[in-house]
Amino acid sequence: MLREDGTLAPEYDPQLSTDEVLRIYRQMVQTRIIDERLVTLQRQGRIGFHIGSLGEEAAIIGSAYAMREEDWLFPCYREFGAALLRGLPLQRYIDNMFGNANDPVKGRQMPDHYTCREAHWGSVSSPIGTQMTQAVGFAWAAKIEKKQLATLVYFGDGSTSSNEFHNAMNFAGVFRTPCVFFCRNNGWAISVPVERQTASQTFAEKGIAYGVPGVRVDGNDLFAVVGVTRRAAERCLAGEGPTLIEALTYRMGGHSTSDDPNRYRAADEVKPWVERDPIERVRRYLELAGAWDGDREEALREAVDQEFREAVKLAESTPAPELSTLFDDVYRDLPWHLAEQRQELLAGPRAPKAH
Amino acid sequence: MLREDGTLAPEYDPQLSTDEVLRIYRQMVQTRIIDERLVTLQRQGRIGFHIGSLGEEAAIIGSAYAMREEDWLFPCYREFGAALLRGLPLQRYIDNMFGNANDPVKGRQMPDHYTCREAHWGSVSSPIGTQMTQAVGFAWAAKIEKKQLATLVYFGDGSTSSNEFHNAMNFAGVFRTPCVFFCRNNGWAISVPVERQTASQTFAEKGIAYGVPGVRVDGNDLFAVVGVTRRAAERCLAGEGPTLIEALTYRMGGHSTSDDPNRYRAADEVKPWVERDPIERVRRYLELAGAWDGDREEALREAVDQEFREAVKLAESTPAPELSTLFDDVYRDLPWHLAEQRQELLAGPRAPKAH
Amino acid sequence: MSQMNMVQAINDALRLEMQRDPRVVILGEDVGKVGGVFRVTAGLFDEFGDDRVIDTPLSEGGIIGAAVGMALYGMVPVPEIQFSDFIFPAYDQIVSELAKYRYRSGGEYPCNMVIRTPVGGGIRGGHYHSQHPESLFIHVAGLKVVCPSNPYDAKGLLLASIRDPDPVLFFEPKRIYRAAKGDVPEGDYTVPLSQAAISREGSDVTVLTYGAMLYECLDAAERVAEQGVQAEVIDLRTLWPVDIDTIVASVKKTGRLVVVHEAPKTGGFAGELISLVCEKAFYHLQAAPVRVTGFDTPFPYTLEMEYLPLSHRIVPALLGVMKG
Amino acid sequence: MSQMNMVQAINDALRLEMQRDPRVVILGEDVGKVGGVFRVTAGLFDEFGDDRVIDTPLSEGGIIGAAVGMALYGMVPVPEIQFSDFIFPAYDQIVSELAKYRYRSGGEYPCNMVIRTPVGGGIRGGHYHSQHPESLFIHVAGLKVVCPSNPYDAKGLLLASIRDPDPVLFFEPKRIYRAAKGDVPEGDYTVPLSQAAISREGSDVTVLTYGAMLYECLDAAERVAEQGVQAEVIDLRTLWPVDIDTIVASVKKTGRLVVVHEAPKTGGFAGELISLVCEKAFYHLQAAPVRVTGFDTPFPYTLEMEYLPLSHRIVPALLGVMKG
Ligand SMILES: Cc1ncc(C[n+]2csc(CCOP(=O)(O)OP(=O)(O)O)c2C)c(N)n1
Ligand SMILES: Cc1ncc(C[n+]2csc(CCOP(=O)(O)OP(=O)(O)O)c2C)c(N)n1
Ligand SMILES: [Mg+2]
Ligand SMILES: [Mg+2]
Repeated sequence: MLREDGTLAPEYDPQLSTDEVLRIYRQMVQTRIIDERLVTLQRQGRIGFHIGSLGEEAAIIGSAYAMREEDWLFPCYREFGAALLRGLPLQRYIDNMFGNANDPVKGRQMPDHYTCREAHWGSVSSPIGTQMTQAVGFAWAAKIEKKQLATLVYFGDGSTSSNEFHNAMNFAGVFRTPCVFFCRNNGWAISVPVERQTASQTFAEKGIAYGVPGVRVDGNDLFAVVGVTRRAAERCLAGEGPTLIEALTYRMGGHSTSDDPNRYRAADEVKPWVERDPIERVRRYLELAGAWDGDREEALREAVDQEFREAVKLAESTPAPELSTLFDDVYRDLPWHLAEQRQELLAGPRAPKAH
Repeated sequence: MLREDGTLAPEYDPQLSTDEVLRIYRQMVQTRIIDERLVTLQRQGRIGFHIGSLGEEAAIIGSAYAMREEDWLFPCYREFGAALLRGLPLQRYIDNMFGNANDPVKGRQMPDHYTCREAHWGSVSSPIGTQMTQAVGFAWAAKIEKKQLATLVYFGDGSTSSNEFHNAMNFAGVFRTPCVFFCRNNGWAISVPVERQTASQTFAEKGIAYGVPGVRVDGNDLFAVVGVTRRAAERCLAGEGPTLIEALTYRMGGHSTSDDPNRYRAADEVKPWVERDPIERVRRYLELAGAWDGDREEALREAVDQEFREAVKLAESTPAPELSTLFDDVYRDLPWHLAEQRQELLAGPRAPKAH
Repeated sequence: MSQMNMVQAINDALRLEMQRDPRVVILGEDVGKVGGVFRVTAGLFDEFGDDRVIDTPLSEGGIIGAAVGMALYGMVPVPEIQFSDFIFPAYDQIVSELAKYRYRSGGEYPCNMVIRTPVGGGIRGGHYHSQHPESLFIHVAGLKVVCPSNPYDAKGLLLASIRDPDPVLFFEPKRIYRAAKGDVPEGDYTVPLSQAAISREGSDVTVLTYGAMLYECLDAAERVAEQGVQAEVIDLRTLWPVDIDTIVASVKKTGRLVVVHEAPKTGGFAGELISLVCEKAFYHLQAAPVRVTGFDTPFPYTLEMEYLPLSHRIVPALLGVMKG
Repeated sequence: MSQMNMVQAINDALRLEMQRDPRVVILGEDVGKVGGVFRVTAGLFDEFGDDRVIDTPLSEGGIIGAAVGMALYGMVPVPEIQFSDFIFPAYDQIVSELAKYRYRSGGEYPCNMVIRTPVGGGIRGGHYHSQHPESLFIHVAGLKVVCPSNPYDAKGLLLASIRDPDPVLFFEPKRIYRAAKGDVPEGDYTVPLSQAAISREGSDVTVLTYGAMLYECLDAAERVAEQGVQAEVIDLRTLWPVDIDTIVASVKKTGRLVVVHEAPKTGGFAGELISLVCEKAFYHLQAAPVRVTGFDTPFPYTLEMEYLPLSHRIVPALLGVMKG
């Protein structure tokens, strides 16, 4: 749909205004810059971990953009750009990266494991796939309560091998739940390539096993992603049930800051994807439309950088969560055994700081 | 393939000799009679449970017949007829129904949960689906060790919803393991009809999601079942990988002796299937071929009955397993804690007999 | 008041709560039209329809995963697992997700739901229709675990569990589904969680138990009473968070402790209870605490009555602990 | 002899056993080309090829289910679960199948296999890269559970586990994967299962522990020694079946017991150990046995060092139990 030279194939145009494209573009650029900065922070030992979205920004942010504000999104772990677009405050995201006292998740989870109910955004979890079945239940509840609501769920190609994909797709098919399964096929599950993940021709065709229509889209084509996701969301609202979208993209970086992809893939495998860079494609489009230029790019980058630096500064100077918060939220009310354990911890000596 | 009037559609003929058909037919009849008798024993309180195969005999016994002696079969729980065909001694089966001291499973499992390694037959388990993934691992091991071996695994339509189906099919597809997935689509999973199980059009097409060829066969047509299963086994041996077979049949009885199907399905739903009775069809074929008649039928039934009665008599008069066997086979060698527990049990008072 | 068995009492609780709270939905295998393989949900499909009493595909992981999603939305799902032996395909969703949701989201995503499932042996079920897996859930922070022993408690505890803001595993002892009968009030009432019941008072030894084994303990208590030993039998009702005060008060009174449960001994809940008593009342113990439990083998078929910790095995334990 | 860390020692054991026994295969996520996310299987793919060191699709249930099938065939699979936190999608295959296969088949189908998986906290892993789930397996009859604390034991115990005829869960404490170093013999040797090691002798109090917490216990022991308390620290090495004789002999000598583990307290292995000691040496106990464990919350991130039962929390427990 969006050609590599930045021109638009007319027939599937999702009719995004230039302002809309600008908004998405800004989000994509912000996401890319934050990704780079967070890797640096991790290398400096200032944060413990980051899992990025390098190369997948069109798939992630375009799909989120296609959903209405009242719709719900269930994240995998690589979609902070979509969360920011949906309204997750940057400060909140960065506080999570530092696990500090302001982190609403109270420093309990690893970096990139945040939550944002007000943005209609689920809770990032590590175990692969669990969010899929939950998203189906969520969409199903909305359907039972006759609410006009679509629910989108993110997952990777590797996640299609999990129990959860099977359960989620099967329940969605049988109960025609209004949900969009958004598969980021980025070619890899850590070191395992897609050929080792499945013998099916495509991930989209897995829908056949569940009576769920599947569609494959160029995940580096922002317009195609928005168009296809919108259509799937409309099907949800029209009572036509779920759709499986396979967005073909590429994980241009390592799996996370803990991973070194040179161990298992040749550098030149990445090259063709550099040419398909989703951000470059949108920038060329905007430039052709006369809506973007080098100055604006520079100003954007500076603004993003500035905002990021301030957020980091605040987050880094914020102390760790209070000791006693360790025992909150296990249950709504503190039971006797946790009251005792809290008392024991607070009254006892403090742990050595170093890891 | 086998028309309802007993004539054979020539084009897919598996070339069974009359002797072969006679052997299978005898097994089908024996299976049907034992099924009926076991239900009676259960109603009389003499055994605790039975799960039968009424109406599914062609699918079950035909598929087992199609496999070579050296091949392996992993059972679900409804295939005792296939086990008998493979060489499970009737007495051993009946001993298991009574859970007595002669039961090689030592009275540890419910009736119909037997094992028979010498017949290249797995171990019946209750948890749905687990045997599928194991069968894939078994077939895979044979492949790694370069043995010419095919492995067949039985499961029901309901079992396709389990985690295990997904894992088994996916691993089989990726590693091209030499196994035959034999799905008995008998229309029901206890009270849940197939429409509630999946939104896919057929179970066979679920293979697409895994790059595994799927084929649908009339499961009440013995010849078709043998032909299709043989072809799948040949593919295994030729290194062409797994096949998913959907055998369309019908569970003419309750799910088990614990179930009353009148609670959830209309009696007249069963009627058309009575006309498609797989045993009747083979009998008509044999009669047309001049290889069967009323006298032979009566003699067969009498022989089966006689053998069954004797097996039951012996099984029923065999005592329960020794108390100390309770602690064997948890591990190969008895660890200290089980030695202590055994000592405690043997030295203590005996339990009341009644349930 | 009317006489009910456990099945009827649980059914009554479900019906009442579904009438009262439109957010309550039931889902599971065979729970709809046929009303459950134990008939616990009988009649609810007809009364509330397919949107609220839902027959699902055969996947416990799907049932619990979808129920968690419903709970995140704000519904109150009460999924049924047909036998607790079949809960393990859903174990990941329970342990990794359901139990941790409130905590990991800083309170943004609590899950109000109750997983109902039959437990226990003595019904000729063999390995896979007899297990009592409570300790595999008690160890997991964030879950509550309940196990009633009679119809009154079953109804009251289930209503309390459904209204409880935290996820509850509700284990129904299937051996006494029909055998345990009693008066049950017709309308609404709850039995609060985390409160044990003293089923029999006694001064000599404390017996902790729950579910179907309560009756075995009571029987054993009567038998040893003939020999002058007065056992105090405590029905824990809620296993976690357990009613520690009642336990400790009793042990301080009796100075002796026997714990009885069907589950295998090693790593079973009895070990936890004994350790708690050691922490809180060690110097009151006049004898070594004793466990009477299932053995450390898979649950057997033919010899199941020898496996279970029935009265005939509890009696010697009670007499033994008195000599300690 | 050469200096190795835990990762190298385990790698060495795997290589040796694969050379010795052609039935041994490794399968799991990222175990092949990349050699495991902790590099424990590094180099094995190159040496033994894709048929014996197998990168699988992302499904723990598939990995363990297929491995069970391989074991039934007669191979000896050594599957890896990338983090023990991700073992739960395979829990059904482990608990319902692997653990019960020998028993339910009357001995016809034993499963000789070892599941290797990293456990434990202190590596900034949060909820899902830090858990220590041993008690969820110790409760399941038919499984053996091992947890080494140093390179020598890691190699010797892994070789013993692979050769053991029963299924073994082999838990590798990831916090000391590289930190624990020591001399490791080059060739073949085994450390027998079910034998504990007395890591430090002492006369005043018995400390039971395993894995990474051993070093915390040893540190605490040194610290209390300055105050005249001599702690005997026992590294259990095999958690189940545990070496009961060594435990009981030590407690009979010292009269005091402290159990230390990372896993949450409630329903953790400490409860089992205390109950066992109560059963076998109650009248030797001079003080209430004490648990120093992880708290009953999900495993935290920022505050993980406060969560873990490190030396600073063990010291007061040791001093406390001496006053008892
Ligand atoms: C149940 C489970 N098993 C293993 C892991 C470890 N793990 C984390 S991400 C990952 C690969 C996921 O690949 P994919 O689904 O393609 O997503 P991507 O990372 O490529 O976006 C693995 C194996 C996990 N988090 N959960
Ligand atoms: C994991 C699990 N969940 C539930 C059950 C209870 N159960 C036993 S058989 C059955 C239905 C199986 O249906 P299907 O796979 O179609 O096989 P069929 O009985 O029709 O041959 C159910 C739900 C079980 N045995 N295991
Ligand atoms: Mg991927
Ligand atoms: Mg069926």
